[in-house]
Amino acid sequence: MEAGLVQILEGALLAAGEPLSVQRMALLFEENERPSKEEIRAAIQSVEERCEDRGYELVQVASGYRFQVRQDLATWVGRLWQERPARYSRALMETLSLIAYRQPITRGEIEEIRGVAVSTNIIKTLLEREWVRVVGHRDVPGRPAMYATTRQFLDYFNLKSLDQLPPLAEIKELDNLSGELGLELPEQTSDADAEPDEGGEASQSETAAEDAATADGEQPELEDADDAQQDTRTD
Amino acid sequence: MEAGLVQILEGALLAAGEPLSVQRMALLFEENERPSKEEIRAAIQSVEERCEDRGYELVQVASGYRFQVRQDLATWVGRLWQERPARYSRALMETLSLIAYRQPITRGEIEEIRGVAVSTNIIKTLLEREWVRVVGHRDVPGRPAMYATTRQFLDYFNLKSLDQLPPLAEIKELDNLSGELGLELPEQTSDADAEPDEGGEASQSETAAEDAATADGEQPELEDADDAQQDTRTD
Amino acid sequence: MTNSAENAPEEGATGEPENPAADTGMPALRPEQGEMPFAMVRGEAVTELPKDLYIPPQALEVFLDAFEVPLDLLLYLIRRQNLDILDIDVAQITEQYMRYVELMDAMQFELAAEYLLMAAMLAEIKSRMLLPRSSEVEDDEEDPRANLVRRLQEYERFKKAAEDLESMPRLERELWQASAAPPDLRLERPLPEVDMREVLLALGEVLRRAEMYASHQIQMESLSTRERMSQVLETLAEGGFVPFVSLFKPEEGRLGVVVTFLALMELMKESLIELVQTEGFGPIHIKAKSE
Repeated sequence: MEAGLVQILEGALLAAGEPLSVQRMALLFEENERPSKEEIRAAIQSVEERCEDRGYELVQVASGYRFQVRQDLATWVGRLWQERPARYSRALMETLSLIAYRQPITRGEIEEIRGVAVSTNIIKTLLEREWVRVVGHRDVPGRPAMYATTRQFLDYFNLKSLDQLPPLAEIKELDNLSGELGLELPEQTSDADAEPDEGGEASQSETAAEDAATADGEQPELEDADDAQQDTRTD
Repeated sequence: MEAGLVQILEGALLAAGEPLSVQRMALLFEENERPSKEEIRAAIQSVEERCEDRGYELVQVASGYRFQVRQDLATWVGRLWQERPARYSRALMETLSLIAYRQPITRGEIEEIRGVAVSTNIIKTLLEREWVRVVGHRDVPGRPAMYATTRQFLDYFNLKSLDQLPPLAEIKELDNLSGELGLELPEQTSDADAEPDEGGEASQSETAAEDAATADGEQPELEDADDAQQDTRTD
Repeated sequence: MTNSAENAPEEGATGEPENPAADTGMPALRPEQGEMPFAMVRGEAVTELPKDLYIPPQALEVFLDAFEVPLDLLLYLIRRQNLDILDIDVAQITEQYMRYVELMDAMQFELAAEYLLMAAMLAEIKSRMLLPRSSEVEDDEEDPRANLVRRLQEYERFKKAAEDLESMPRLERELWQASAAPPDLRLERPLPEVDMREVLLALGEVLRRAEMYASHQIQMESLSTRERMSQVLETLAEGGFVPFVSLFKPEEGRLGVVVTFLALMELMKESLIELVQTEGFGPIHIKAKSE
């Protein structure tokens, strides 16, 4: 048995227990024996091919490559643990989605869209999981933190980049609003209504901001991993 | 690709993060599909054989089977966790500089100049590094040791003799000095910041090691982090 | 009890009864699907949201929990009429919504501010739509529902995005990072690297600080003298007397002699050495004073 580049990478990838970047793989070698990036990439290719018919595969995620158990084995492998995988409330997932698709975004902006306050616990959980981080502060009164997703978020959801998230649903044009109250809108108003969705967001946001501000209040602190009961309807 | 017994065991062994007993492997299956112990053992045999020429092997330990990275890859795999060299605290650097310029000098004298206590750890570190040594004891109560620099100190800094150190007058012109050397003055508050600003190989691998450490969640402790705390200076 | 099968993403859509008391690892409820189960009332699963407005009072709390936010309830009400959001019938929706809100109230349900706010907004839209429109303002005035519709659409996008995200395979649920035990490692920790400039900077800092203590006078002899002082002390460290002349090395030349002499003077001044001369013009011996 030879300790070739392919074997070394296999060993390192399994020992690391986390994704390894090509850069980090290169640092497994002393300078004088260090393979080139191309050699490493070629070896990664071999490592990948050698997974054929195995219970695991090599995948690339945001922070690098990792061996990962094949998804079609989840039924059996999941039985290793008595505990169920952590569940996240809908409030948390909606907040996470907003951060993922609209980053950088402040808590206030999330609240505008969701129409309710975002509980502190949700933000805390997302930060603790290192799925989101603060990337700056918006230059408005109160200097609210702006949140963005992290590489760990992408790794966790098996993604290489944000591009790989499912596309957001299109917003339909508003020009076919037809009154159900027998109040047909005159034709000429339609062009005023037919705002493209980008343009529409601004005015909508303003209104929602007022709403959010009015409704602003302390949220009940609930366990995030619990069922979806995050919001204020119980207070 | 088939999700056969062999693949399921491979996946489970790699996901488990701990050895799996035959019994536990059996429990991955619903009762009606559960393979016999003999079937499992035969599959384990296959899993083992499929490791030929790989960077890992299946080993049996007291509590069951586990995948393990091949021992002969330790050299490379170990570099995943190679610790970034610690940094000396500023208290240590100041102590060292005083010993160099003011030798032979006792700890008390160093403390007098620095205005704060010098921890035993600093002296110990410098003695262990063989950069300083005791050259005698002052004939005062307590007979304190007098410290001086060593030949190893000169060698490390590539000096033929202490003469080659810049004269004190230059050092007092600190601003000029740092200007000439293109140095940023270290922050007052941080003992670990005095980093040479060269973008060489060393700093590059340090960065990578730092990343690794961060990712592992275990930041290497500074060797004399304690010292930094004992250094009661507040400026 | 196994959970893996239930974890499969497609399970969320099959509409099997879910007992909310048991954490099944399933994706969250999707209340807009009329057939989704959402409650247990007196031991019986309520597998459908009511077609009419009546819902068993005991189920109300659970019912409302199925909705993430007031917008969500609104979306549900609209969907139940098989209407496109764009065809929203504000009057009817408002009525239904208000009846839910009243029902909450009747149950002493602590109403979330957001639900009331939404109710107020609906009422406002409704009243605006009922008002006769003057043809002059008509051009500038958009449909009163437009803002609501935009909010609903925007919310729905992210509600959908959250559902998509929820159903994506993720670590520790459908995916596991593969890992193996590392080999035995002898980890050596490299010693810190130090650049001479760091030493100098540190000294400069000490001196600058020391200057603030007026009482300190830091006089520094030339380094060669200090170095020689250390060397002499080391020579004397073994104890006993050392001949004075043995400390001088002719090969160092005149400068070396001077440096050694200065070092000896300094050592004397600091009371670190003792000079002994037993007779006039006899050999001088030196000894470390403390030894």
